[in-house]
Amino acid sequence: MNRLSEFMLPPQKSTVAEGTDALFHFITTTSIILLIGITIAIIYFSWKYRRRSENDVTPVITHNSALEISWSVIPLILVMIVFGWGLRGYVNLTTVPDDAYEVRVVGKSWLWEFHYENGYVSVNELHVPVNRPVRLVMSSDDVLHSFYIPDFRVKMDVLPNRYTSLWFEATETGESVIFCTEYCGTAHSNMLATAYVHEQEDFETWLLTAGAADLDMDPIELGAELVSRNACQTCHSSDGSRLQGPTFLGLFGSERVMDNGERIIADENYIRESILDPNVKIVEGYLPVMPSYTGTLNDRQIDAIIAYLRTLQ
Amino acid sequence: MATNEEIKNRKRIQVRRFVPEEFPEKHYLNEEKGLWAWLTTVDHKKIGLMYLASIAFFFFIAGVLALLLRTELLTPARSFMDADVYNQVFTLHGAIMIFFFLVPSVPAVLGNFVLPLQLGAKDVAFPRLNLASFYIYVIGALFTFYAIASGGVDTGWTFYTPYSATTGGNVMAMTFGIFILGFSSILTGINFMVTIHKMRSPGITWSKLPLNLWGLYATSIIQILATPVLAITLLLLTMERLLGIGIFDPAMGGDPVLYQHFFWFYSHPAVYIMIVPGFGIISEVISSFSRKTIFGYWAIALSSLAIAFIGFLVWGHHMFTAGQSSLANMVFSFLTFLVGIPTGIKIFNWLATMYKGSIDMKTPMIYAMVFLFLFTIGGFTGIMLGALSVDIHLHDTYYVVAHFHYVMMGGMVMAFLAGLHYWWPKMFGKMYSEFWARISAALLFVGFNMTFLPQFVMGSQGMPRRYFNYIDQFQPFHQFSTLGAYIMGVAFVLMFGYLLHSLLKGERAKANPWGSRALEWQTTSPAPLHNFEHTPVIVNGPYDYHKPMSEFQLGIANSHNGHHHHEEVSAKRTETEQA
Amino acid sequence: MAGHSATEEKLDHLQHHFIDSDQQFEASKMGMWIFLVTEILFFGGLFVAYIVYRAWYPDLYLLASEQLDTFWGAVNTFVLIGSSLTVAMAIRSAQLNQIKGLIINLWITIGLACVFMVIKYFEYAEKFAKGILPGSYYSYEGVAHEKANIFFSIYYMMTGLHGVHVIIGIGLMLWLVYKAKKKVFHSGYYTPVEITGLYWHLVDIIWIFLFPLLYLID
Amino acid sequence: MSGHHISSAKFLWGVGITLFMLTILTVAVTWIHIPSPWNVVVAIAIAVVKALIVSAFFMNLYWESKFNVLLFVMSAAFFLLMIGITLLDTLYRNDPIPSF
Repeated sequence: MNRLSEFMLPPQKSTVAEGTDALFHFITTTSIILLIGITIAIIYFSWKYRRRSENDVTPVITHNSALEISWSVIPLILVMIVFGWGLRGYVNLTTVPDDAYEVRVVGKSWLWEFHYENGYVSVNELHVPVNRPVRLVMSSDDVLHSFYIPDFRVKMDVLPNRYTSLWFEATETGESVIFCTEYCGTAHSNMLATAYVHEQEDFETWLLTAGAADLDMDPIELGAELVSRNACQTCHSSDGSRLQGPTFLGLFGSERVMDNGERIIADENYIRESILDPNVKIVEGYLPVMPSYTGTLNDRQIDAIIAYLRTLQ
Repeated sequence: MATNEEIKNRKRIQVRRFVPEEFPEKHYLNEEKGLWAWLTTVDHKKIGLMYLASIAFFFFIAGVLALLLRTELLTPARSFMDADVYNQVFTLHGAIMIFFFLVPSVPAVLGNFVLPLQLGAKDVAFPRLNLASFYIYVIGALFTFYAIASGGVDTGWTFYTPYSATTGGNVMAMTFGIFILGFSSILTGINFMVTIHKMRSPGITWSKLPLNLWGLYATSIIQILATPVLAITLLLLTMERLLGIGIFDPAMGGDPVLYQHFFWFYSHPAVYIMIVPGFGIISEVISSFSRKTIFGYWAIALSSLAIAFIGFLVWGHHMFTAGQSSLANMVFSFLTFLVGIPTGIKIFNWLATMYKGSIDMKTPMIYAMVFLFLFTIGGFTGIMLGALSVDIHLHDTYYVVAHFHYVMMGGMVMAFLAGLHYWWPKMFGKMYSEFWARISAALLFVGFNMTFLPQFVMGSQGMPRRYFNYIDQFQPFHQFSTLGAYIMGVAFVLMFGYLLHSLLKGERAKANPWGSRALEWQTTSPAPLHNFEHTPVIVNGPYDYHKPMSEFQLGIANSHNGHHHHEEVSAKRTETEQA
Repeated sequence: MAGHSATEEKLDHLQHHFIDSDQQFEASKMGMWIFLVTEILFFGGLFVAYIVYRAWYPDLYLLASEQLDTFWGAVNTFVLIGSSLTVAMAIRSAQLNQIKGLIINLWITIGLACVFMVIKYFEYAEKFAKGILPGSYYSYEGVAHEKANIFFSIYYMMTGLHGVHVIIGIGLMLWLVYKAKKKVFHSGYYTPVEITGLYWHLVDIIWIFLFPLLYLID
Repeated sequence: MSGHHISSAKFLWGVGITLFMLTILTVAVTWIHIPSPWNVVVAIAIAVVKALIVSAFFMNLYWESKFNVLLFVMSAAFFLLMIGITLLDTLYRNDPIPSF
């Protein structure tokens, strides 16, 4: 069973995973037993009652009450067990413990933002403490997304005008992949993030130093760091190749043609506006799909990104 | 429901053995000639064949799209198409397969062809409406082609707001095309329902109605009750794009989850529009090739109606993670399990029908067995997805993709192929190569399982659906899956080959090559223009296999095939009509 | 669903695949009833949107319905019920072979339907002038609710779709008048009149619900 | 199987006048301001009565075959199912509120 479990399901890294997997295995096993039964019946009947002559006479068997009742009632009992079991797991999945640590999640096309209580914002990196319930309160800036951590067996859609939430309690430290599972456009499949599970102390240290470390960095270095940390590279290459957005290479200071025909020099103000209010000016040939970074990046960080972009000539 | 008409008729009936002519010179295919006669025909059989050609065309297109998708997924990153192209391709694959192939396939092709034949009627109740529904389908298709040519659609076949309200491309033409298509589906449903109620030959009581017709009847009910809701949903979506009415678009203050309720109120019953007529075919085929009375006639008939009814109450199981209330999740989960029971009953009844039969493993029966196996897997994995806690993990992963392909392709397409091979001799009066048909069925079975079994594993490991790129660990599964898809492609090419050969050079089919007791086999192959030379009178049931064929009775009414009014009133007219 | 083109033969309407007139009539009528089922569910979708939003924002409906004129809504209700009456009279005339009465009643019905549309036009025009436009074009400030646009979207969708049905009804009845003048209908064959009547009554029923739900919120 | 019921002109006028009266009634009850939710209940109840009168006597459902009556009832029932189950979601949503 363990072998099968490893083959079929991702590692169990949250408190709810075991319960969900148990039901998964129950249904799989029962189904396989019944499927084998049905298959054997098909093969056996096909061979045993194969046509011997064109004049075969078959008996008239129109019904059999005992048989019919049993094959209605037994499956009914089985599915009711499955329903109750699934419901119990679901209640567990939706009842958030009171002491849960809260993280705000914002889904944007195509990145995940994680806001912590101290105001720090990480992009595509969720840091959480181990063995402590964590509650994610989620919303979207644009279209529907869905937040999914296979290792934790949790998933919830992220909606534009409402908050939704999910909770989990990680049982071991390490990294787990986060997917977006509600189709959200071009780079839907690149909307990945990683959940980092730390020991409680390590988590606290990380939370204290994560933002502070930036202060010591040189602006260009910080800019490069922010470009990677904020998932800019999902849509903007720095080597000249074309993705969903224009490449960063040679961007600064060049003349840009907008979709309304206007020509603009890409200066500091243009880049700042493109980060904070990205859909005001759209370069010809691209779609207005970039999310706003207002509230994610502060002035110092924007300056650093501009400084970094200047170096990509 | 025996009408006065039937009772009146019965008095005039003289029951005689009725033996159809073999190899008729004149039949519905050659009675009227020329393209124009085909395009303006009101004959249900020809309309069925025109639908067959159309859906084969769309199946080909969407199948090629599927192969493109599978080819792209050979590598984790870009293989040969861009993400935007990929998104458009999977949208079109889904939308074309569902709206242009799966929904119309069994009712509009096989249903149209076989329904009046099984009722002993000369045509459906509203033949011109039937032709109109075909042209409505064509117009809907034209809109779709226009949508593809003018920017494409990348919303997924579900058109979820707000993405569908904001994305580029020509979503409006696409939704409008499907809106139009809905009317075609509704008209077919109305036609079938009225025909089954009002046009049954003398002797066909509700308990002698072939199970295929019970399936089509249940399907018609769903088409009639669900399709208008799709129409209003797509109309609102079109208005959302055109005017920004804001009912579904959160940017205007609306609620995207409400859109999902609207959409799935149609689209969940729609999967029963696709599969329930398949159940009907399987009942016919299994009984025919087992030469045995169907086991549990009423259980099968009523479970179709039960599925049609309960199918309306479970749409929310597509929305367990969508942000609907927990209460709704629980209710929907509970109701979902109830729909599994009538489905299970059918499978056991079919097995019991085979017990002590005289089983002939001809191609249609092979497809029926493939159906039983694959559809059972589809059903069990459906139970998995109905369980709340497990669904949270599996929702929107490849597990769901594999599940509905097992139900839709493993179930409905196999049933369709069973029906196609079963009624092929009646349609064209030709036999196909049994050898190549078996090879093709075997390839299809192997290819299908190779394609979709790995997807169950990928899905339960967490591979989300609609992904252009994926993480490396899934690559071996994807490659295996793609290989399976190619094998299926070969199987379909082979099928096209031997069916074409059958049309051109096939050996002529007898009136009743399978020794079936069903009414449609008691006329010539191919059938005459008005289906039967005389109005048939049903004495035995459609599954009376316990008597040898020589004792199987089928009466004819004394009068001339219902033309008697014309004779009484205007003899001249009758003559011209027969000329 | 009409019969073959008219000639002097009384049974020319009978299509060859039916046994007799009664079977054809019953089939057509059942077909129409099934079609009406689809119409009810088609509008049903809009009613669902209406009810869901009303349950969410009851105060929005109170405030926004003040922009609708109860008087003209009531007049239109009378007009439509009147037209239902005249359609019923038209069917009665056809059943009794009174072709003149049939044509007169159909004309009155068409007239009433046109009155309905004219009143609707003035209601729309008055709202458009105020800036109560559908969807994102909505610009009226007089309703103190942030979701006012959604109420009017629902209003325009419901009444607009109903209006389209009225226009289709007018078209069908003009066609009936044309056919009636060619003496197609008689007491033995009036199926098109009967089923158009059924359609028209359903349009009336939908308005019977729209009127209190949209205009009469106090 | 009825098919051809012919109503008398007097009867049709009677039905029409009843409907006119009910229309006046439904407007009139808004003047007395019944407290919510009863105002909605009364308005819908009158509308349902009117719809039933139209379907029974104008559309001849009263004399019609049972199956056509069943169709009409079914469509209403499925509409009620659709709205009823949708409300199970929309009325009982329990959205979390972020604490910061």
